Amino acid sequence: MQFKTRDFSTASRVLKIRKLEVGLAGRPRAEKVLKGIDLDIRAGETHCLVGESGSGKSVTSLATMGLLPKDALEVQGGLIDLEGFEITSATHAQMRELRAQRIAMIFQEPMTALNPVLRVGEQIEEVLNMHTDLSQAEAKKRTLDIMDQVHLPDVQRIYSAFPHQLSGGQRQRIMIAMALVLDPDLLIADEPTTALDVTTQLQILRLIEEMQERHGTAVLFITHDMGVVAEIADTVSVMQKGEIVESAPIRELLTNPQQDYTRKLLTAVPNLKPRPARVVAEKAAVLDVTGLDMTYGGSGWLRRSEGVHAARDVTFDIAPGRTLGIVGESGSGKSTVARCIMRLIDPTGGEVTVAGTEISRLSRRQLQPHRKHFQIVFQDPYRSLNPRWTVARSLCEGPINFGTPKAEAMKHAAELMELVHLPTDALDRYPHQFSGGQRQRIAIARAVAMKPDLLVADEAVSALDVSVQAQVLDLLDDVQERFGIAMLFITHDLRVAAQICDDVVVMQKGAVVEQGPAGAVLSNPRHDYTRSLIEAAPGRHWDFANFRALDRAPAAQGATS
Amino acid sequence: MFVYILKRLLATIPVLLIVAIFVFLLLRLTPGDPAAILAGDAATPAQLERIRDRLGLNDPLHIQFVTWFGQMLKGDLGTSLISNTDVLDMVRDRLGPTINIAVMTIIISVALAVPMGVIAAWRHRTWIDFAVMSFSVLGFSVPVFVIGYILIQVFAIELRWVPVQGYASPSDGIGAFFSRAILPSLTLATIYVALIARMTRASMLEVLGEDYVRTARAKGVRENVVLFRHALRNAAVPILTIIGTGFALLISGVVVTESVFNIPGIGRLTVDAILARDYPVIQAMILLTAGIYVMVNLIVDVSYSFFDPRIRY
Amino acid sequence: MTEIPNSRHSAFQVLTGWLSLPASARLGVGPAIAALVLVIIVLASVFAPLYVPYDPLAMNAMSRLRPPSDEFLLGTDPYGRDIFSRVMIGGRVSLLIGVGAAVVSVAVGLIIGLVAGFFRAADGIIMRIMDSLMAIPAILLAIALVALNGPSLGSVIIAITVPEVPRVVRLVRSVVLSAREEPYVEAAIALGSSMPKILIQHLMPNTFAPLIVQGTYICASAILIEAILSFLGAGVSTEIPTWGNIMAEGRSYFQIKPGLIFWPGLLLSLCILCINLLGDTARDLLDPRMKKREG
Amino acid sequence: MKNLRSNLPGSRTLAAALMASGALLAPAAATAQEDETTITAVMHSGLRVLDPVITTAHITRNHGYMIYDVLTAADENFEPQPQMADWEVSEDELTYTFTLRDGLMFHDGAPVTGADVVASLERWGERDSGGQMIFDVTESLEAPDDKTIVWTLSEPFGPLMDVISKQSAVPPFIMPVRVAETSADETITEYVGSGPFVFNEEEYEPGVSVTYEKFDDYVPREEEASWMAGGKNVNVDRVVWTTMPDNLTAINALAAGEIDYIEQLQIDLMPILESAPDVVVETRDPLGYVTIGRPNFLHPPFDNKLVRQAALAALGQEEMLATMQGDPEYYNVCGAIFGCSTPLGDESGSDIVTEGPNPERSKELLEEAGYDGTPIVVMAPTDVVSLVNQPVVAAQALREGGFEVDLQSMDWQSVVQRRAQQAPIGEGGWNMFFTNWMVPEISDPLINVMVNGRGDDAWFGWPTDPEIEEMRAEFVAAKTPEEQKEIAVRMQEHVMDNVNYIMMGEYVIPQARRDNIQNMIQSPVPVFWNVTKEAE
Repeated sequence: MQFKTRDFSTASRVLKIRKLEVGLAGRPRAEKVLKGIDLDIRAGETHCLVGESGSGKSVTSLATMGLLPKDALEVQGGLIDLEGFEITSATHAQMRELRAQRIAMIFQEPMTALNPVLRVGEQIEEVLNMHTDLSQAEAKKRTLDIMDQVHLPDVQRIYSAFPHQLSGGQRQRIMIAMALVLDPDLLIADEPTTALDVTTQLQILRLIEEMQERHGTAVLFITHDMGVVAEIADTVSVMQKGEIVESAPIRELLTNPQQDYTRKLLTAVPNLKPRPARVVAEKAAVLDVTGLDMTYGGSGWLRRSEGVHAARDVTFDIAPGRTLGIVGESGSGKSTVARCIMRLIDPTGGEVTVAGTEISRLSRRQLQPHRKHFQIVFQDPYRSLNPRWTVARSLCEGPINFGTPKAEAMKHAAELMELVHLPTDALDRYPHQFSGGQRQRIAIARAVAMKPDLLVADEAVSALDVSVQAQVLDLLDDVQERFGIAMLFITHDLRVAAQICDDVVVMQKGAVVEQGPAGAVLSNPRHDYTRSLIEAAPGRHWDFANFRALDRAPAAQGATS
Repeated sequence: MFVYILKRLLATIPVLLIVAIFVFLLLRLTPGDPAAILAGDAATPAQLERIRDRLGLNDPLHIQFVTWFGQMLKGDLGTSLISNTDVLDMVRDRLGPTINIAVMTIIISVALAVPMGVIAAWRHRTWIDFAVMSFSVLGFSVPVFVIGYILIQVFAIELRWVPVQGYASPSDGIGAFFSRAILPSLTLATIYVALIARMTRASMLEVLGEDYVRTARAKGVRENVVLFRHALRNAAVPILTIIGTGFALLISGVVVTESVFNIPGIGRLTVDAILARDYPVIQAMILLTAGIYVMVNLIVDVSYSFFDPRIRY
Repeated sequence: MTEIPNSRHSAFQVLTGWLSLPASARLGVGPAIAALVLVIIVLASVFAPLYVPYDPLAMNAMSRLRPPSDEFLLGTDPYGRDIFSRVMIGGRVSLLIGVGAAVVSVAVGLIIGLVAGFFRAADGIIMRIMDSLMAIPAILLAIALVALNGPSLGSVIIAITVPEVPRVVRLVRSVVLSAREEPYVEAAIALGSSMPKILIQHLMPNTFAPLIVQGTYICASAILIEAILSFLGAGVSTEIPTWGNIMAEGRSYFQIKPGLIFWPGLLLSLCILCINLLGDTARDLLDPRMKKREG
Repeated sequence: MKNLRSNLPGSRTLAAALMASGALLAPAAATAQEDETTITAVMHSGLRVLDPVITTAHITRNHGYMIYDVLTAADENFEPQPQMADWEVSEDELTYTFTLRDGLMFHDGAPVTGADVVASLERWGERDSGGQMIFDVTESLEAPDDKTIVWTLSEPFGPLMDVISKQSAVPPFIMPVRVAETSADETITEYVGSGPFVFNEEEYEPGVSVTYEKFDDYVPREEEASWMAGGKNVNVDRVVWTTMPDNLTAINALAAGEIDYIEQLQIDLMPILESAPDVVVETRDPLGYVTIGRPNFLHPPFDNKLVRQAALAALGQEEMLATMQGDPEYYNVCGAIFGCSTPLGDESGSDIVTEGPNPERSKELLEEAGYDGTPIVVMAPTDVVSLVNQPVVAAQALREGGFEVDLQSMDWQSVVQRRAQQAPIGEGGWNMFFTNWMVPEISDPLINVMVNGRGDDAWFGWPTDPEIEEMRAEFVAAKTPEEQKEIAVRMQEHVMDNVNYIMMGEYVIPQARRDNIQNMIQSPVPVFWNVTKEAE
């Protein structure tokens, strides 16, 4: 693994934050959101701010931009110095002048960060109109020029496109162009690649790097992903609960973390090394999917539409006690397959056999008795439990549907709580009283309460912080071992798949491009697409948990682009 | 786009058909006898019976419906049972005042309400916000006729700026039109302003919390540009929607306002027709207002795409 | 939030849980005042028969249109009836109409909306009918319905309710349609819960919060519509005083006896103002977007 | 704010489109020329029916007097006078010969001929109850030449001239023969008369406004105008009738000079006009109106005479009239079933109602009748201002008199429909309703429909009363006014005993005009001849 090792001690200091305190607006005595932060960034440097959700990294960036939501948060102490200019005491007009010219920002979600009703060219040009006296023609020329610099194709056409007509990567390029058009000294990038697929993420990271080199911009890069940090950072600050717990050059931090929290964080980061192969028991498959097809829409009235082929001829099976992962980027059809198997949608073709019963053609009524054999855990822990129901009621719903007496179901629910490491008195509480990870445990308990043969986990850990993610993955493993459940694990993250899956199916645009044992697929990908996925996985050469490079990095033989 | 509009137009057919059947049945079930109002107080039962025969009121219901509906498809709205005039002529005479007042109301309302709502949202939780919201809640809370009386008392009787009542069409002179249309329009506008200002504020509040507004501010865009160029256009769709659905409220208000200000519009025509059981007029008017309502909302829906390029039909 | 907060749940938490209120729901002074004023008006109206000095229907041709005095607190109307007694008693009926219309339209709309939201087959037909009802101006529909049933209290409530129902149906349907997509509903399907059970136990509670908000608005507008119906001569019988028909009867006297419009108008407007303010407060509290911002 | 405009193109286009369509639909401009005199009058109701024969509505009758003329008309002494024609009666009182005067012309320029008169009288005879009685005894009605009409009877009909000269309910207006040939059950569609004003069909908006123009070729009689008789001299160019649904609006418009005349002024609102110096409030029709209650003879309890008498005792005129009118100057306690100021008027036996209410007497009578407390259904219209009060006041009085009252509110249309229902109470029937008549409409036994006692053929309420029918026949046969009066007094006594209807008293409705509107003649019908309008 190659880390950046440039030395910036001689470069001029662009941003200096000292003892920055941010608290709830109008409530100076309440607990602070930022509790006295120090931060330095020098010209040309990429400084990564890393931490879990709620650690205060985004608040830091917004405070620097002077964009704290005015009803909610306010700076309550300390200073933010941008090349000698004190931001915390600047007027609105001064801040306006500063923005885009000296300090610029790109955001996580390029879809929502661009104004959907204005042409993207206009949105870039607006920066020029606001801050320069360029004529219309000059402004347009400059706009097209910067669009060219961020490697947008066919800039004349894209200039007059609306955001929704562009891909996620293109939108983020527009954001970058907009941020850099006036050549600011500091670029703040707040999770700029989190919403993108890995392959796009890689391109955007490369682009930021390229632009930074070309313009000599200092970059404050905010991310939760240690892999990304390893790829791009010169220096790193780790944040936890409004404080910076550790700050160091990248190599130092990854090899020799000083703080417990940093260690804990790093230990939880998954890597691409496949799990050790497990013994294959010779049992009949619990789930057998053959030739599954799913087409949405099609043949409208007055206007014929083609329909979207979300899944095409998908075939695989899972034996009891084993985990099969379906991996792919957004739009690959992986969730469609999961939903077809769960019969939340009705497949348009193929067969799905669960525990010996072909279910893809059963009516709702016919299907009902078979429901207990297969259960699902969803991605969003905040929406997968009925907010109006106590945990107990949620846990008992399934068993009661299948005739278990209420008292027995309650007793079983209590046992389940122990199984997922939650106190039994939590049964009487409502979901909003739990954290995301805890809710996901409850969702798992609810699924397990049915004693299913198959558990489908649809991006079940994607919304969780890495440390929590690791715990939940452990729990799933534990549950599987205890009950011998077959598990279908849907994820976009190869690293997570590597952690938990015995077998892997790689999907692209609704079709399976490669499938096989995890070890084989990840170490020896045969398909170009698989290979590009592996290649794009950030920090794939580093074994974060053990603070060293991976002994045998997953190969990307005959690497592509 | 064309296909969409065609589809929507076709979709209005069942709606209007249901309206037609519903109104027809409702009226025929309602007690009342147009023959009796036609003949007056001293008519004998035998005379009434003969008149009913003449008017076709003694035919079986389904025959009456088919006759009426068939005529209507041919563009014949029928003849008023009471005044024996062609309903289409009545509509032609009466629609102008109502539409002119309605359009003026919409213009006044939008011109007042949108800036009010934008500023209230911008100055969220300040006294300006409070003042705008109080005004709009108040606008909902006072009966239309009371507002009308107060305006007449102040502007027509005390100040004598405008006439007390009446209507003049724009072709009689713009001055005459405005001086008579301004009070009814203001009266109607109170509710409409309240409605649109609330929706503008709510929609703007939502939009102002969006990422792209933050992006615009991060670009150093001036606040008025943020509000009107970036935010308002994005907030437009719900505002347009409320203007469309609020149209129904406007029609209800028109009925009252036309009485208070003595405007010969379709609101009064319809109320009078209901009270006189003048079936062809009621049926035609309700179908007409329903049709206008549907059309206005179709126009509103189509206009979404002017504001939001994501909406394409 | 690794610790699980307080182990027992209070009634407030149950309520906030049910309505999905943010835990830190903050009420301002405005809503508190509104609630107070409303409670005073409601209590004064409900208990009016206990304290009003005259029978609100008792006419006396010899004491018509009296000015306010010790004998008649707010004067008398053209029938020589005591305005104060009529206004206070009238409030009862107006509030009853408001609450009645709100309850009936919400209840009917809820049932139809749930059916439309969950049964695809019924949805098309129901929504076409609802669209049609929406297209008929509410006032005209109400006048026609009153003409059909006569100006009794019940018939006026129905006349106000019918045009409101489609709006409630649309609301319920949209809530049901979006709640159907919630993972917890899909989880319930996966757990083998029957459709009626999902409909009633999972989906219906989602409609309560918006329906409470909608209900307050319907209540307010019903009181207003009753006044307008009375104004147009299609209101409740004059034997049952309401704020609306007191004003309607007094409208000709606006210039010589403003009290006939002023007092019922004031109470009516105050009442609607407070109901609307509380509705707005409830909406702000219950609006998930607001929650996001506050939370 | 500049941005706001450019950001809202859609709404601007929409508005412009609507504006354009609105302008297209605007009615043709009613531009009056400068030197014309126009009287704008607010009438008591909107004109919707243009056929004065098919309906008895007052506004339509008033319309009839504007554009049509009549053969003969009653003057202020109820005496028939020649209008379009002089007449002669044969010795045996079986032949009436009418001779049209010179210069009569329809608005389309055609002269009025005997044929027109005959056709018009025949159509009228099918609709009017008095006319029906005459035609029952008609041998022939012919026009031997253009100027002469001969009416031959099979037996003498004393009040014939009174009937055809009557000013109200349905007077026999003369129309061209082609119009008069329209069936009596169908409304006419051509509005051509020979009266002093021409109907402007262009500007007619049913229920809203109607415009009349002076008929330049009208030749008025030379006599002084007296009620409907005498010379109809038109001194203005145009008369516009409008309606205002809101009394207050009309009064404010009059005070502001936007209109010239209000036909019926709400008495309570007169104080508003006190501060308007150039407005005159006065009574134009001294006869005024009566308000009456009608019981339903078909069903209990009003099928019992004692119960009807109890109702008579329970009600008091003064209370009712005071509530309706307020100012005693504008009402008159009057127990005469034919009106107090008419030739046949007599108040015999009416003390019980004129001096009432007498709840004790009512209770006694109810006791005697064995009234079982079944609620009586009183129909109360909500949308006709002049009829709103009576049922409400009556309900209270009846309750005090021991009745149980079910006051059922409904719109006037529902009253109109329901009062025609003979069904029992539980099946859509009724017990009592109230209505108003102009005094000339009840002033004699042939005109007054409420003294018709022919059961199912009688007016709503359907009394079967052979005694009164006999008296009506005697009245027709009566030779002298004295004889007629004697019969009328007997009818009065009979009605007070049998309670065919309850006379609730007389009232007048004042009018208001700008003071530059002058020379209005006194009349029960608001006519616009003789009126002048000075420049203000």
